[in-house]
This record gives sequence, C-alpha cells and structure tokens, in this order.
Amino acid sequence: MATTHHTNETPTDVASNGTAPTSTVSPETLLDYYRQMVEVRLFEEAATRGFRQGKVGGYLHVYIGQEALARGFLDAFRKGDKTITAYRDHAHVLFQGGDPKATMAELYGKGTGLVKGKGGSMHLFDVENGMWGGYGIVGAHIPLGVGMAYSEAYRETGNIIQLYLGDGAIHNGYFHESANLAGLWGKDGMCPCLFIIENNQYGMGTSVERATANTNLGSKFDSYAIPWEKVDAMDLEAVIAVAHKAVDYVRETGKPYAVEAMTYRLGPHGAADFLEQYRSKDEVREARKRDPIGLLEQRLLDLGVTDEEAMEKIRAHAKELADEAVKFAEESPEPDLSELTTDVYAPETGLI
Amino acid sequence: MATTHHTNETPTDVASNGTAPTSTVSPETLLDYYRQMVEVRLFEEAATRGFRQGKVGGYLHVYIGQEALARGFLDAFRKGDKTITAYRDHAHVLFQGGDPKATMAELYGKGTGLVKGKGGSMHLFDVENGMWGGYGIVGAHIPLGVGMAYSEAYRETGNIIQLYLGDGAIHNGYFHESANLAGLWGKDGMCPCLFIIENNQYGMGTSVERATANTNLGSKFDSYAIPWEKVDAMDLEAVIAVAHKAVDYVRETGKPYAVEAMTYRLGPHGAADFLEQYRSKDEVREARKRDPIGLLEQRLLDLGVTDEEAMEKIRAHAKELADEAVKFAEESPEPDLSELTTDVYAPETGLI
Amino acid sequence: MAVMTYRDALKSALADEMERDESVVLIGEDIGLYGGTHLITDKLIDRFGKKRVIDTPIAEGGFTGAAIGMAMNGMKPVVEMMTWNFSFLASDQIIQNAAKLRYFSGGQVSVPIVIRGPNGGGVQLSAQHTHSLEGFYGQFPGLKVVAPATPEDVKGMMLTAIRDPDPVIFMEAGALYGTKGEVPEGDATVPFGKARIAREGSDISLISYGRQVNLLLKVADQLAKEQDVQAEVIDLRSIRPFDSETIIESVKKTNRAVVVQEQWRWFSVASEVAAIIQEHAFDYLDAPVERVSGAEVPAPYARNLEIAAFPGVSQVIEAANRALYRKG
Amino acid sequence: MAVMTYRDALKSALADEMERDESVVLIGEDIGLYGGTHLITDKLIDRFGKKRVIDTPIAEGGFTGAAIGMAMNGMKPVVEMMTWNFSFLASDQIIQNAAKLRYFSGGQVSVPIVIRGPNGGGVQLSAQHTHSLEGFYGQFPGLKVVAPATPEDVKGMMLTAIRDPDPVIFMEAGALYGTKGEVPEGDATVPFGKARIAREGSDISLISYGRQVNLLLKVADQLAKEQDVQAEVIDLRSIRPFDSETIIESVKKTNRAVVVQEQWRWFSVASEVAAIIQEHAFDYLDAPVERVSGAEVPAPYARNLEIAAFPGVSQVIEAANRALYRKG
Ligand SMILES: Cc1ncc(C[n+]2csc(CCOP(=O)(O)OP(=O)(O)O)c2C)c(N)n1
Ligand SMILES: Cc1ncc(C[n+]2csc(CCOP(=O)(O)OP(=O)(O)O)c2C)c(N)n1
Ligand SMILES: [Mg+2]
Ligand SMILES: [Mg+2]
Repeated sequence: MATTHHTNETPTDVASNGTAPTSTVSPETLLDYYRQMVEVRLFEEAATRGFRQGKVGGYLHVYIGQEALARGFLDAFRKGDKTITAYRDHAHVLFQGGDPKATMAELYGKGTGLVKGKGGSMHLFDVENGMWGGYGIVGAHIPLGVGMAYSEAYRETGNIIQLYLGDGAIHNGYFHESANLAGLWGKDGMCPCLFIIENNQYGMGTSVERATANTNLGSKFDSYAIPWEKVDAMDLEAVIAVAHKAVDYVRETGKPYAVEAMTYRLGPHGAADFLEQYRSKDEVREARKRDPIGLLEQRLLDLGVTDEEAMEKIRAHAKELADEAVKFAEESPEPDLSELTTDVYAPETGLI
Repeated sequence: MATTHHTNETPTDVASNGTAPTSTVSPETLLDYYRQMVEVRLFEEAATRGFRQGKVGGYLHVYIGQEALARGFLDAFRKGDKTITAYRDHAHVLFQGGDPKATMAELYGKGTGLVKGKGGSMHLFDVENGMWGGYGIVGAHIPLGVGMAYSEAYRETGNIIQLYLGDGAIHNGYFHESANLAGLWGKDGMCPCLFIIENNQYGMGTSVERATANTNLGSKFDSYAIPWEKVDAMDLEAVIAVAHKAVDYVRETGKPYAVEAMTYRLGPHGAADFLEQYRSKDEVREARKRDPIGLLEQRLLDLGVTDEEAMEKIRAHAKELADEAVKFAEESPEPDLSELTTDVYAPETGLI
Repeated sequence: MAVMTYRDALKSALADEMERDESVVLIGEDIGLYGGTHLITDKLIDRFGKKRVIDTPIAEGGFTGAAIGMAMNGMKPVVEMMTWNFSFLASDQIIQNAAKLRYFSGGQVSVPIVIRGPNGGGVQLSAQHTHSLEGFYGQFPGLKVVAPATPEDVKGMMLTAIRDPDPVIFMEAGALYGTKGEVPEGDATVPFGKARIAREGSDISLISYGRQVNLLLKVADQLAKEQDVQAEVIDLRSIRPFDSETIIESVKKTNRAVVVQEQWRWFSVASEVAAIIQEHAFDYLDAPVERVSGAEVPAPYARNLEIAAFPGVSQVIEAANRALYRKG
Repeated sequence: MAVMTYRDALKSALADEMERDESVVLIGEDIGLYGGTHLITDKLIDRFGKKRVIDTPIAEGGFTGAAIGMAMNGMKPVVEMMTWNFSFLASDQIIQNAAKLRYFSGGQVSVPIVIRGPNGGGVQLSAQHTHSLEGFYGQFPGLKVVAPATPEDVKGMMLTAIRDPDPVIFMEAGALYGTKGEVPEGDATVPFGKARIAREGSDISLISYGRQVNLLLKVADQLAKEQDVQAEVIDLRSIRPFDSETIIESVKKTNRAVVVQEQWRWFSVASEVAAIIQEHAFDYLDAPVERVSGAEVPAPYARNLEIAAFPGVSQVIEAANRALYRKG
C-alpha cells in the first residue's frame, strides 16, 4: 500500500515546524484515498442520523474533519502492524479494511456487529485487519500500545504499533508513564511504537490552551528523549510523507517516534454535545475551509485526475454504501441472549 | 531565619548548569546549620539502631547524605509556608523545629509520638511548624502540594508550598498531572508551589539512568512551561542561594518553579535494604567524599568560625540529644488502646 | 415545597452552599465553560467565576489529589467525577489519602471534600462506562458513601456532605437526573446514616438504593395488586455510615427480605445486607434473604443484552416469591 | 516431596514456567538488579536476561497497562506489584482493561496476565501499606482472584495462573514468605475454584484464607483441647471463582460457621460467605454466621494498636462460642 519513497533522512533532520517533504504519492492513490475518506464521512453522517433516531445508543464520537490524519498514517501501515486508539475509532477500522456493514451493525448493537454488539461505537476491534481497539477511558490505551510494541520487538516480528491519542489524553498520567517506558525500552530497540497525537484542538469542551501551559504538545516527548515532529494533518500528502519517514524509523530502530498531527474536530465532541458553548460558530466556520476532504478535492482537480462529475459519482457511491450498511444493521438480529455470558472468560475454562 | 539577601535576578536569568551566585549567608548561620545537620544525622543513626534492635518497626528511610538539601531550602521558609514530602521525612520535620523526642517516640510507636504513634516514620506531621507530612505512596503527595498551593493563592495568604519529591517519583503519572495543573494555574498566579526534586540518584534500587531515557530531570518541567534550574545540593550555600531566588519568585508571582537538587543517598534505601546489589561499594565510597556535612566542616574551618574542638562539642551535644530522644521514646507509654478508633472521622461527627 | 428535578435540586444545593461559604469551590472536567456534561454545574462559572468553578485537564488522579490538598488547607472542594467510571484513576487518592489522612496525621489534618458524580448504568454505555461503586468505596473506613434516590434527598444530602468535615463519596443516580419530586425550600439537610422507608408494608422487606428504589416501588405495587402482598420498600440512601437498625426492624416485622442492586453480586452491598440480617434477625427470618444483582458480566452494549444484565421487575418478583415460598 | 519456603515454592513456579515457555516474562519495580524487595525474583535476571526480567520505573498504572498490552499481543507477563497497596494506581488498568477486554472486543482479544505480590498486613507498615484486597478485586467479572496460604498451594496455583488464558490476581500472604511446607516436585498444578479443608471437624466451620488459616488452625486446636469442640477449618484459596459447595457441605454438617478475615468487614469476603451460607444452608444453620474482621480503622503503626486491629485468637474463640451458644 505504501506509495511514497522513503528518504534516507532520519526524522530528526526534519525541522519541527510542520513542513514536510513533498509527497511522491501517486495521483491514483490520492484519488482512491479521497474515495475512502468520502465513504467514511458518509458512514459517520449516517451513524449520526441513527443516533438521532435512537437506533445507535451510548456515546457516538465521529471523526469528521480528521479523515486525512488516519488515512495518511495508514498509508505506511504494513500487514502485521497494529493500530490502537481511543473511542473515536470508526475511521481507523474502516480505513484498515473493516467491513462497513459489520461496523454499522455494531453501532446498532446487533449480533452481526464487529464485536457481536458487545462493545458499541467506542469499542471497535478488527484484529484480523490489525485494528486492536477502541477504548473508552481517556489515556488508558496508551500503555497497552507500548506493551504491544514491546511484544513485537520481543518476538522480533518487524511489526510496529501505531498508537493514536488525543490532545486531551496527553495530560493524563498514563501518557507520561507510558512514553517514559517507551523511551527507556527504545534504548534497547525494544519499543517500535509510533505515537500519533490527534490534536483536534479540544478535549471535549476544553481547548488545548485551557488544558496546559505548554501548548506545543509534541515538545512533551522531549521529556522521554523521544524524537518528534509536527504535521499539518489537513493535508493528506503531508501526512503521508511524515508517516513513512516516521514508520520507517520506528521499524528500523525499534525506537519510538512521535508526530503531533494538527487537525480540527468539525463536529461536536460526541453526538450528545449539542450546545458547544466552548467555541464559536465562527471558529468552526473558519475551520471548515480547511476540511481535509475539501482540500483534497481541490488538489485532485488541480492534478487533473478528477472532475466534478467523477467526484459526484464517488459521493453517490459512498452514499449507497452507507445506506447499505444502515440497512444491514437495521435488518440484523439482536445478539442472542446466550451471548450475555460468553467472552467473560476463555471458553475452554468452562466459566461463565 | 532567612539570612541571605535576595537578588533581583529572576530565576530564569540563571543558567541551568548547577552554578549559583555566591551565598551571602553569614558564617554564624552556617555554623548553626552545621549543628542542626549533625543533630539530624545522629538522630537518624540512633533511629537505625532502634530499627536493628526491633524497637522501630515498619519501614525506616533515612536522609543521610542529603541533609544540606532540606536545610538549605528551609532557609527560605517563612512562617505560614508549608512543606510536604514523601516518607524520607525526618530531616524536614526536625529542621522545621519539630521536637526530636516526639519524633523519635513516633518511630518507636509510642503515644507521645508526633502523630500519637499512628503513622510511624513514613507519616510524620507537624502542622504547627508547617510540616504537612509524610506520605508513603510514591508520587501521591505531589497533587496534594499543588492543591495546597492553590488554596494559599485563593485565600491570598502570601504563603508558598515547598513540595519535595524524589527522582523516582518524577516518572509517576501524578507528577505529570500535577505539574501540568501547576503550570496551568500558575498562568493566573494561582499556584505558589516550589517543586524540589531530591535527586539522590536512585529510586530504591533503580538508578536514574535505568528509570528514564532523559536523565536531565529538571528538563521535564519544560513540558508544563515551569521554569527550573539545577543545584549542587551537597553544597549548603549553593542551595541557600537558589532557594531564596526560587522562593521569592514563587511568592511574588504565584507561579510554580522547580529545582533539581543533585544529592546522593549515602545510606541504604531503607533500613531493610541490606544487599545493595544495585550499586558498588566504590561508588558509595566515592560519594562519601562529598558528604554535605564533611564539605560544610571544611568550609567552616576555611572560614575560621570553628575548629576541631568546637565541632567535637557539637557532635557530642548532638549525641546527647539523640540519646535523650531515644530515652524518651523508650520510656514513653504505648498509645492507649482507645486511640485505635479515634481520628477515623472528625470527633464532632460522633462516628468511630 | 417546590417540585424540581433531581438535577436542579442538586444544583441548587451546590449554588446555595457556594453562596453561603466562600471556601466551597467546584473542580472537574468541563464543569465550567462546557456547562458540565450532565449540566449539573451549568452557568455556575458565570456566577462564581473561574477561581471557584475550576475546569481541569483529563487527569482524575491529579485533580482529585489537588482537591484533597485544597481540602487539607482551608477549602471545601466539591469534585465532579464526570462519571464514577473514571474514578478508578483517582482511587488511590481517595482511598490512600482522603480516607486516611486524618488517621495517619494523628488528627492534625482534616479533609472536608465531596466527590460527586453520576453512578450506575445509563443506556448502552457498555463495559467501561457502567459501574455501581457504592460497595467498592464503602469498604474503606474514613470515607462516607451516600447514594440519594430522590430530588429531596439529593439536595439535603449534598448540603450535609459539603458541611461534613470528612470526605464524602456522593453517588448520584445518573439515570434519575431528569426525574421530578417535591423538595423543601431552604436549609433542609438530610442526615447520613439513616435509611428511608419509601413504602410501608408488613409482608416482606424490599431493600435497595439509587434508581433501583423506583423498581422496588413498582414491584411493591404489583405484589399488592396481584398477590395481596404488602411489601415494605427501604431506600438505604447512606451506604457508609449504614443504618442497620431500620433494616433489622423491618425484617423483624416482615420476616422476609429481598435485596436488589445493579452492582455485581460478589462482595457487595447486597452481601452485607444479607449478612447483617442473618446476624441480627436470625430468629425472625422465615426464609433466606434473597439477592438480585446485575449479571456477572462486563456491561454489554446491545440493548437487549443490557436489559438482561440489569435487575428487572420479573426477577425481583421471582425473588420475592421465593422468599414468600410462593409460586407467584 | 521437598520441604521449602513459601518464597522458594513461588520462585520455583516462576522459574519453571519461564524455562518451559519463552513468552513468560516478569515485569515490575526492582525485580531484577535489586533482586525483588521480597527476593521472590532474586537472581532470575542473571538466568533469563533483562528482556525477560524487566525492571520498571515507579509507574504501576503504566507498567501494568504495558504488561496487559504484552499479554494481548502474544506474551504471558507476570507483573510484580511490589505490594498490593500500590495497586490502586493500577486498578483502572486491571478493572477496566484486563478484566473486560475479552468481552468488549467480542472475544477477539485475550489477556493471559498474572499480577502478583504480597497482600495483607505486615508488621507496623501502617495505614497506606496494609490492605487485604481479595474482595476489592473479587467483585469484577473477568478477573480471577486467588490467595494461597501454603507453599504447596502457592506453587501449584502459580503454575495454574500462568497457564490460565485470563487475567489472574495472585495475592500472596506476604507474612508467610518464610514459612515452610511440603511441596510436590514437578508439575503439580492446583486448580482454581476449589477450597481446601485444612482440618476436618464436625462441630463448627471456621472459614478464612491467607495467613488467617494458620490462626484458625490454632483456634481449632484450642477449641479441641479446652472445649472438646471439633472445628473444621476451610481455606478458601480461590476467591473468584469461588467454591460455595465445600462451604455449604461443611455447614450442613456442622450447622455453625465463623468467617475470619484481616480485611474490613463491610462489603467483604466475609459478607459474601455469610450471605451464601444463609442462602444455601438456611435450614441447617443453628446460629447466625459469625464474622471476625479487621478493626474499622486505617491500619495504625503502633504495635499494640496494630495487634488490636487484626483478628486474634481470642476474638475468633469468642465468635465460635457465640455460634456454639456457649460461654466459652
Ligand atoms: C479518564 C476519563 N476521563 C474523562 C472521560 C470523558 N471524556 C471522554 S472523551 C473526553 C475528551 C478527550 O479528548 P481528546 O483526548 O482530545 O480526544 P478527542 O475526543 O478530541 O478525540 C473526555 C474528557 C473519559 N472517557 N475518561
Ligand atoms: C506507588 C508506589 N510504588 C512503589 C513504592 C515502593 N517504594 C517506596 S520508596 C521507592 C523509591 C522511591 O524513590 P525516590 O522517589 O527517588 O525517593 P527516594 O527513596 O530516593 O528518596 C519505592 C519504589 C511505593 N511506596 N509507592
Ligand atoms: Mg482532542
Ligand atoms: Mg531517589
């Protein structure tokens, strides 16, 4: 899947100022990613409608505005690698090849869901495709990712972990303890972990400025001697370039690396965040101008690999896929009641 | 108690390289501090004997080798200020004016102890003298100190908190979360907290190098936009100079400040740490050459304010004081059994 | 008496105490500018300012610890745990510092803190966001733990909590924030350590707390209507201190008891209630104390599984019938 | 059968499993170079290297979480909690991740982890360093919790724990590390979920686990000698899964029971045991189940207070006499 060429620069050669080398990703791949991003966008819009209709329960956190981020980093994903993230997890699953039908069915709490209807939106897992969840306690998946990375190094697989975390999560103690372990284990090449900060400017209603006195989040990795850089994550090509450099470094050295990816949450924190008293409509309107899908459309038009008509087709197809997923979800049966007590302990233990 | 003159430099004017302006502390004060440090040293040696005899129970962590650190920072302590530290707390209590008899009685688990025999060595409190404990869970007192500082600012007392923590504690999540709060609250002048890292090179058997990839511990405060510097804490005068500058900054601005104070634990981690497999005898022997009491003796001799005979008297007197404290502790009664159920809830609630 | 929601009753207690006592402050995630995720503190930041309504980063251990430090040092912080599910991250501060500081300081330090937030299941919040932790925290001497079920109690017990010199774990029934009830005006404190008889009856004692109290009232109505059984419904309200007396008196009268909780069964509030009853009303018991608890599984997401995991009317009726030695 | 200490039995189980299975690693504070504060892992770093005996910074939440990540991803970590008192800092990882991952991943992820360390009071360790947390962790489905009391059991249950596909909370009786007993050679696993009858008797059932088992054996001797009462002593060993059957059978025979624990009384193992007995042996009980627990105070430092805070022989004898309706 990797479409950029790896340069021989070590990541520390790159200034931490958001500029990235020009991507060599092909126009065809960009177009394909555009299609995927639109599909994810429409999937999430459909899920939001499902929530409003009371068909999707619990909490629902969408990735709208952030699609270029995961799509870009996953360009450097290779079979055997693993991702782990928080509850804002639909995009990761879908970009990694997760079935939109099973994913939607999960949100609908159906037995055909990705995790049998047991987890819901916050706990998507698709281990077969390398997607290791979906966690609801802010920051608490960070040590899991670091430990998973240790295991890859221990078993000498050559695989790496992509560990996604929010700008809010970085202030949690788990971040500090885990990044410190990563730095320490990295000295022996025992922590092939790529930390990816999804800096969407807010942790629920708390802006980065109101969460820390040092808003240069990437710099927090200095505490652990972990090299890092920033990237404009509204720009898919910039993300892809950084992703390859970073992934190659991590894979080759067994050491951690970090990227602060600057993005923006265009939607509410979660589907129940109606008021958004914490930010102005103007701010959101301004941010929409850099919607990664919009930017990518312009880029594709500039490159001449698409036109309005072709894009309209892509949107229409994405709409169909989302509709199909919803239909599948709606028509799927609820989990069998016997599922209540399975998966508490391993089946072979005979315990329920 | 403050004997140095405050310079107008802001702490950030000082290079973070361990050099500090020459102290203007008077020779008489230095001599007095020498006396106190010897008294603390002999107190702790007596306590260690008590432990070996099975009269002091639980865990016992002595401050031997680190005396100049607390003594130096407390030179800048003013009535109303408060200290908080971990379990290695005898020196802080004694330097702040705590009664050696009651302190020793606490170690002996007697009813006349500083906290009625309920806490032991790890939980010394002398609130009247501004000593707010004595905590056993590594790192867990850090947020307490930060919250106490908020309260001083909120009540506009002009007091500050001296918050001591170990080089091992800094890797704990509490440090990260608390220092981040301190930085954030400091923006509004709401966190007059001086962080003092007692870097004695080891967290139990784990050297700083084996605990983190970034061994420049003070630099970890950069993550929270908290200014910091390092000091050679074997040198009492250097500590005093830094202490005043730092305390004045904190008091005047309501903002946190941090000092990484370089010291060495000459004794075992705790009285039950017999083997010390984690460091060589040579290393300890080398470190003893910079025993802060020895260095101070030399300085006082150089200054001509003392001689061998006078120092011998000080030692003999300190020995007497330690013996008296032990005698008091031995002869004190155990706590009354009725004390078992007091102090669980406030007396006025009538609950036990 | 005004009719108000559980939410507004709670909020009024917070605002009244802040008005009365400057040392009372609120601290937690998104309680200010955002308005609080359950809107308990909405607009209080406008009224009291950001020094008294303190928004924090996502750091439960750190800000709970800091609030304990404030409480040690002259303030009366009320911490919002956005939901109690996140409190495991602060459990060390709550259990090791707040609960024990008075003791291990030999009485030199008090910790007048309230830690509050919604507790218990919601709707499809799934495994990590569904817990009932009264028994979990109720284990520890030094803590007080309360779980009010009505608007009147949530207000009255919050007033009591804030004035209490010791740490109070205040567990709101998140599912009841929107429910209404009569609330006395003014300073109507409700004491800790007293259970509430929510319905008098003579044939069987039904015991619970929090949102299950409403379930028990429904069950009692049904038992009365369908089986002519008069159930007494007891709302524990206070988990620590605990009102053993009211329960024992009730069982001495009814000779039968069912304890209901959403929480898992093992080592729980229901275990303790059963143990207490057999200890103190042994000779009065005509049948074993029955327990109805949540299913022994992490909370599932799917609605049908979730419903099956929580105690429902039919399970309680069955348990009551067992205790009554009836077929039902 | 070799005679060995509890410590050596435990250590041999760890070493044997590491030998047998490369995916087994140890992780914790000062378990390598320092040798382990209780010397359970002493010299294992020399034998297995630092990739398999992993010293960590003081970060219980982080390294427990990392070990869970290892367990998810093909390894079998055994975490040393230096003492269980520090585990509150890891409780979120244990309860929210380890216990529930299999469930909320719909069975896609297993967490074969063991978290081990000394539990229960020592000598004058005071409030923050004295807890018995079996019931605390035993509440959560998804976890297994065991508390072996003998060298034979500590070895056999550790073998079982490491091979178990689910997270095991392994609570050693810290006070017993130096005690000796016979230990079968080789692969003598001891299953979970089975209590052990430590002494047969017909007149009363004395029930506990961990170091209190020795206390009960003393009490049983004294009852036999002084009052001609034959007590049956049951060592629970496994707290979750729990062996209700053995207890119920015993009480059906003896008709009386005393449960003893160092832990505080409220919402505890003893509560549950009493509740189970009255549930399943109601018609056999000749007296209420008696409970003897730790004093409801944070653990005090002074030796005399500490002794008064822990259950002792005389308290258990008194409870037994109450259950026997004797004056003693
Ligand atoms: C420990 C914990 N505290 C609080 C919450 C409630 N909560 C859910 S999401 C969230 C904000 C997280 O922000 P960030 O890490 O930036 O991720 P984003 O939602 O922006 O993707 C909060 C506070 C939680 N789930 N876990
Ligand atoms: C949370 C926690 N984990 C482990 C311990 C055991 N322990 C006690 S002291 C100590 C070392 C602390 O080192 P440092 O912070 O450098 O302080 P020092 O002892 O050197 O003064 C450890 C690991 C503890 N008390 N609390
Ligand atoms: Mg964010
Ligand atoms: Mg140290």
